[in-house]
Amino acid sequence: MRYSGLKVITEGLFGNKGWTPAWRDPAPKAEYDVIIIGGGGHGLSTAYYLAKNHGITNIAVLEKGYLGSGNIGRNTTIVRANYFLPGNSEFYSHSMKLWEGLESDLNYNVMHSQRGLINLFHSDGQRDAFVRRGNAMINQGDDAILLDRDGVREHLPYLDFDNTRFPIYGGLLHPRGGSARHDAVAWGYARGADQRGVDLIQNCEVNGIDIENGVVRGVQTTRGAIRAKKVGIVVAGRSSQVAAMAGMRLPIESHVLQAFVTEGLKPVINHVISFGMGHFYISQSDKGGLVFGGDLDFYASYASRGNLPMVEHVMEAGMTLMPMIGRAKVLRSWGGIMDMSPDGSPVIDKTHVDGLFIDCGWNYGGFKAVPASGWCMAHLMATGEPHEVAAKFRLDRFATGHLLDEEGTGSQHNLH
Amino acid sequence: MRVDGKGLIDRTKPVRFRFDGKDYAGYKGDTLASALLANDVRLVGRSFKYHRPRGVLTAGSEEPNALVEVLGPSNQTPNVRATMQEVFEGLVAQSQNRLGSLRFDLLAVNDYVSPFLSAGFYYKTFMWPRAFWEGLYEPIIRRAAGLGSLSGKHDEGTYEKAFAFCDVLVIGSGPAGLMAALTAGRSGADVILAEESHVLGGRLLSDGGTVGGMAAGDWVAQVVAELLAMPNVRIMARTAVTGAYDHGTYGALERVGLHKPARPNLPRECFWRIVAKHAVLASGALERPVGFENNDRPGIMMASAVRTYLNRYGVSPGKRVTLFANTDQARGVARDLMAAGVSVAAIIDPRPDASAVEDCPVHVGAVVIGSRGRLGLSGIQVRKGSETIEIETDCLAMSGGWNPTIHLTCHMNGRPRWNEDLAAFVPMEGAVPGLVAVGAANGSMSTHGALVTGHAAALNAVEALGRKVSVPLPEAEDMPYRLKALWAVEGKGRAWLDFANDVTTKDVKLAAQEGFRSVEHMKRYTTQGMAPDQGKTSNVAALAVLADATGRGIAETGVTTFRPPYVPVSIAAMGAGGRGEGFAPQRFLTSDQASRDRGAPMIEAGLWYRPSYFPKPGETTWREACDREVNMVRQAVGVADVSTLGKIDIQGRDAGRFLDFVYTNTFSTLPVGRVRYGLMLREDGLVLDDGTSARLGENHYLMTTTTAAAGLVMRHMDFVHQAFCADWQVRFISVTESWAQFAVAGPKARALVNSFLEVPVELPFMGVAPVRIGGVDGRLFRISFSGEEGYELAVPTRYGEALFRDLVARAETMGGGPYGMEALNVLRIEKGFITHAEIHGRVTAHDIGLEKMVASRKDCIGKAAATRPGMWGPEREQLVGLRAAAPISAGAHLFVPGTEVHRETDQGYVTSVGWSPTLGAWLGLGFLKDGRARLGQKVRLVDHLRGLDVICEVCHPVFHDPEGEKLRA
Amino acid sequence: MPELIAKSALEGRSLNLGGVSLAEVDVGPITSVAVLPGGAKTVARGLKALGLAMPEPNTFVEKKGLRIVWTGREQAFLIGAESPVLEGAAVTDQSDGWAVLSLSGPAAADVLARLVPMDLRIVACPVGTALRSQLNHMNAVILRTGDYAFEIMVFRSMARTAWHELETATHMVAARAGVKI
Amino acid sequence: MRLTCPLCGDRDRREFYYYGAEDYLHRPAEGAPLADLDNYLHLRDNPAGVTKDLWYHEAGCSQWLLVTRNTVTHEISGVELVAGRKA
Repeated sequence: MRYSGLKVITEGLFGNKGWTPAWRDPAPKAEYDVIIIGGGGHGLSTAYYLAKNHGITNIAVLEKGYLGSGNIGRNTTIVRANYFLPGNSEFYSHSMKLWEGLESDLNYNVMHSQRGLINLFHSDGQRDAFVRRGNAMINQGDDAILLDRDGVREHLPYLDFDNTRFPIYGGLLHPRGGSARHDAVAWGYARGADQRGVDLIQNCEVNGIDIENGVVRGVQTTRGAIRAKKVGIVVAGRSSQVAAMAGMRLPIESHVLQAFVTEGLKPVINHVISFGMGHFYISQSDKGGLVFGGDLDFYASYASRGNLPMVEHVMEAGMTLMPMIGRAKVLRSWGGIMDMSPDGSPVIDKTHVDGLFIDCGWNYGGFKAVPASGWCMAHLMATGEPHEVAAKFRLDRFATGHLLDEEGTGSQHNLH
Repeated sequence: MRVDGKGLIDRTKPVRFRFDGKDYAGYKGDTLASALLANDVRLVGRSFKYHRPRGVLTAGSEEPNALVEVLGPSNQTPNVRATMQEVFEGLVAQSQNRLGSLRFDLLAVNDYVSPFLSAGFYYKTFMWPRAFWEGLYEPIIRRAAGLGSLSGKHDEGTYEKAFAFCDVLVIGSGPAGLMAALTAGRSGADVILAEESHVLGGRLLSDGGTVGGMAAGDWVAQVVAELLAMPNVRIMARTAVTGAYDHGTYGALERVGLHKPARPNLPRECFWRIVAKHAVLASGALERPVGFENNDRPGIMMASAVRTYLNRYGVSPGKRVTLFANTDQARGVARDLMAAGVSVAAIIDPRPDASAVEDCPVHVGAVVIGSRGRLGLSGIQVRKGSETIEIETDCLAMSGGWNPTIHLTCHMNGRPRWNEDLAAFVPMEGAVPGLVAVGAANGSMSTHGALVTGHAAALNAVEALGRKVSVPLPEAEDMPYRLKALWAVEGKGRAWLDFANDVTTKDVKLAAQEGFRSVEHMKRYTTQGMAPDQGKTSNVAALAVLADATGRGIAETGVTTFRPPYVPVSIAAMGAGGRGEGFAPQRFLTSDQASRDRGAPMIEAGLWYRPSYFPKPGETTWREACDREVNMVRQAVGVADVSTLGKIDIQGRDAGRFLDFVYTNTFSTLPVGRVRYGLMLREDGLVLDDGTSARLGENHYLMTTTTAAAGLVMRHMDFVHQAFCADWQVRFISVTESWAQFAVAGPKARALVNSFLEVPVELPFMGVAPVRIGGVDGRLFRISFSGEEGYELAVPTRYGEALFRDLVARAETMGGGPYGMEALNVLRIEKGFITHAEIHGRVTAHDIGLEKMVASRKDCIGKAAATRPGMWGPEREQLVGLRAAAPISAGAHLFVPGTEVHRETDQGYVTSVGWSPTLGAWLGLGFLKDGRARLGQKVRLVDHLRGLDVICEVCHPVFHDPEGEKLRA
Repeated sequence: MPELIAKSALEGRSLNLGGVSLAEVDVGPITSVAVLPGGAKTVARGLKALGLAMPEPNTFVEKKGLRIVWTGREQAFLIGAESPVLEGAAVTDQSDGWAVLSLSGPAAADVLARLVPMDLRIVACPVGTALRSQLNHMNAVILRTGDYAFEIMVFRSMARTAWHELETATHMVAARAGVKI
Repeated sequence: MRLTCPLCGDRDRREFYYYGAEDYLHRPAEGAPLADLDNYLHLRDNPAGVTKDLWYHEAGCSQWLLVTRNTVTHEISGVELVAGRKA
């Protein structure tokens, strides 16, 4: 059924009895052409684009919990294309273009709004690094504007320009940066894939990958064995566990990243703002909560929860940057499982097993990558060749030294 | 209305406060909610989506409705629970989330179009035309959304954070908590008793009854008095324990000054980090509403809240009260009201076998099916069998039973267990190591049950601490908790679950209908439990309705995840100390004041402050000062404070061998009295840092690192030492802070330096020697970052300021003077020296032309990784110099002249630039694909952000004195 | 060449408020003694001459105005007098690297509870304790020198921040004491 | 979160710096194949369960610690000095 304002009116007049399920809840068949392990943002978008771009619809997406129960279910919802290294900049630029057509493509309001993202800098050195980034964005065909101190003050008058430890020198404005409603992205892609015949199988945990002489045959699950010619591992924080089922050891370390939301407030913050001197970024959701986060807790963890030292650091960063949020109260804090890679960039590649593909290493930037990751993983699984915008996301690049290290902090997984 | 002879308030201390522009009076000990109810004010807010009228529902922090803005001289706090805000003289509060007045909220129109605003409607519309989302729909939604408002001004309040440690942390001071604290306290253990409210006693203050043969209130007072007298017990009132974290760490928020006018230095709030060996959760239980059509009108309240307002605050929320409850315990509310002379219209009990002993109408096996009164309850409809009864009433006290307050036990992914008898979720034992739930929080609903379990938990903790104690158990009521679960009364109208976010039972069923069958899907699709109260009173009923709609049991449906904080915590409290300059320590040079005296702007360099330039009268731009300072160093002599560079003192027979292992080049062969430039890699083969190391003695080196990497290098060296060569004869320690060090550079540098030495010394380039300066032992290095003949003079830090002032004064007599970071930067660019602008973490020795420094015959950190194929070859960008007549900029990208400017044609980028008065040209350092093979070529520098498009000449990075004659003069 | 005048980090600043006194202290020379592998015996002999020995972790010992403070694995700070040459150890002058503040009074432990993630009450932190921990965001060595007295060693360049943190906490503790919550 | 440093005792996590997994202790010998280097720097077991990783007591005794820890429950079952372990 097609969603529209008119439909909301007509259904409303008849007690909303007419709405059909957004996706079926089928039992798994014995065999599919393609199995996607992981019903999160990237898994669902991969299935959607396999069906939409490549006409492959005999697909099962296997999700151990409920659809969108992982990182797409809880993140700070930032959508940006402000990467500067070749290999990253074209990928995120492509993702941004897909975001900009997503509502009409999915016929689902993911509430993507581009209210502008501002990266603040606090020294000449930081400014030059952001200028390099901004120029790379423009060279990629995207948008970047250099703001001086007064330019920042025009956009963000409530920041503390007078009494702060690291004075604001200026900011890099990425006008097309913004945010989106994270659950709606998962549900939009799920509905789109389901409508094209993809089976979304919830409460179905994969606990084995069947391989015969180097070729993938299917998977073992808590709801029985399922055969397939091609299998995609798209499980973010759990990548190491699932890859181990195929005898693979990944360059991944899973870390907890905390994020916070305040009680609902009347609009005070219209942009996405990123503080340069202490990892801190914030935006305000349409419902009125300030959604913000900061650094990892920095120790490997699958606990989906963090500890107080980093909570306090994030709050202190908020208070030194924008003390006006002091009386806003944190309503809820949560933690996700970030699949950190040794250069901070992802992996979308084949594996040593024929027919087995892997999409992982999204660190804490996976949300904005959902559309392009699905697009490129679908292209790779359908054609066997990497999509040009994701060609550098090779699994072996760490061994060969072709790194994509935006932070420049080297092979330590938790520094990206 | 106020009821005489009841309540724990202080009727001798009236308190004036203002709400929505109107003045009222309450008493000390009142909350804003109790004081408003005493003044018959029932309408206090508006719901989030349909802006339905909202009144006080509860008497605690679980309140979903009575959220107000408290205005202060320096800040405004939104979403304050009126049920927790104590009144004080001059308190000013106002209702929030309304367009117009509270009584005439224009946004209430949403309620009339609610069929079109059902759960998740916004996912299905607002998609056409595309520009309208950001242009029209979203702005309207954002303005209508949100609840309270921030003032937008900087929060000037005072806040603090603190640490506390104890053997036993008792959370909650009801019967279970007091018993646990008393037992642990008497054992001599180190106890903290935290109580969220401003008075101790919990529900004993509301339910009355007797404990240990005396009135409950008297027993509370007696226990509290004993606890106060124990030196080993700390009582923390107004302190909510907000989160359980690893290894016995708890977060807690203390309201220190929020209940009194602002006072200098008195914190408004304190965020505590409490470390407890054992913790006893005595947080009681939260009463839950019953769903029926229009069950959300102001005047419809929780039964226990009505009893609390009567017995703790001497207030009856209504003149003619009706009770609708499915437990025997709730009958006490009606009895207390009648005893206080308040008219009870009826008791409605859905249990067919319920008793009917009270002397007021009791309708057994009956349910409330509707209510009247737009801005406040005026009447209800009751269905008993086929009969419908109308009842005039202005206050309905309702109870659907109790949910144990298990939140803290679920903060570490522990899932609670469904208890069918209690029709409630109870904690899973051991879900949080060291935390034991007792009393109603664990499903022991009677006072006796609370005392027994509180006592038992404390005994376990005391024994685990190796102590002994015996504390007799006072007797108390042990009424069985017999209830018939009633989540929502059947009916076609809208029955409200989440009063704050306007979620009805219909919305939950719609979620199930549309495939959102998981409890997490339902929560997100309907926003059930996502309001400020986090569904404390409504989540269980909502998942019961979902369970029914999806044909599953409640246990199978399960709960959503409980997350800290238990109650919301202000960012100012958790961020205390971060405001302004408190965010990070400040590190000052000894020359700081002297530089500021000369008008030098001080700029941040890591945590340090360093002078940018030293303006002379008549100079208006930093460039004028910078050019002058560069010329001054090239032509006379300049003095700069370089104390911020990291200095590490390394001693032992294996000191040289250790340096060979961390540096690419060799130091074990460095003669005593000499200095050598070193390149340090990370283990992944990329450059970590560079700097000079001096050999002061046979087994004594002094390493210098960059300012930025000082801490990084120290930590890296500790790892290499302890992981790979712990048994070597080498120890090292930072001496960065022990020495003040000043660069003296320029043709007259030697003369200036010698004038300070008691015995002038002839140092070769890259030499070091101990010297005596003004009666003090110092060190003299002959090293140069400017390319001129240069020295660095080091004295113990206590003499730094004196030496700097003397050096500068004397330099000025020789046509020289101080120079700042800007000039230092130009000088080093002219000389092609790199900083972290160049070694930015993605750069190899090969990239910066120093591959020859990687000694072949020894291993070192990073050597192997640097041989990986991707780390070599023409594809990589190499360090080059850039020279142009017109201004150029750092961060610009480089292209072949005439080619189109796009990512695919990008040839590199610029890292440092400066106008060189020495060469009369703009100079830059940058990285260019296969750069060293392209010296002499032209390259197009494009900076879109600054509008620059300049043709530059690619040249060798060392522009000035490439042969280094000046250095070695 | 005239004498170079010495200046301490806080130029002898002091504060008295709410029964708490805070002051910069001149503790004299500070020398780091780090035992090289196998050097323990020779170092012990060297220290014996001063009537001292390498301290146990988290402790300091004071004899005739000379104090030896545990500061790490087989490492200690000799404070109060110039260090003799000590075979078997790396000996490094640290005198100018540290600023030392004394904090005393009944509420001293409460003040530090705002800044140090440690239990500094007398039972958990008796006289003679030496803790390497944090004073808010900076590293510090905290010595329990008396029933109601501490000495706090911080990096000299951060002395002003240390002073500001301690002064602010002292004001807040005093403000709390002045009012019945 | 708290760690018990073998020298300094029980301390809040904020005093420590986290580097990564124990793999960083097994540095390949000079001349080892690049695959060993890939294992040393990048590939990780990354278990959801008990692991051993490297912490530095930055605000305390500056010792590197090998911590045996559960990445799901955060329970810590062992802490030893890196410098103290047998080579």
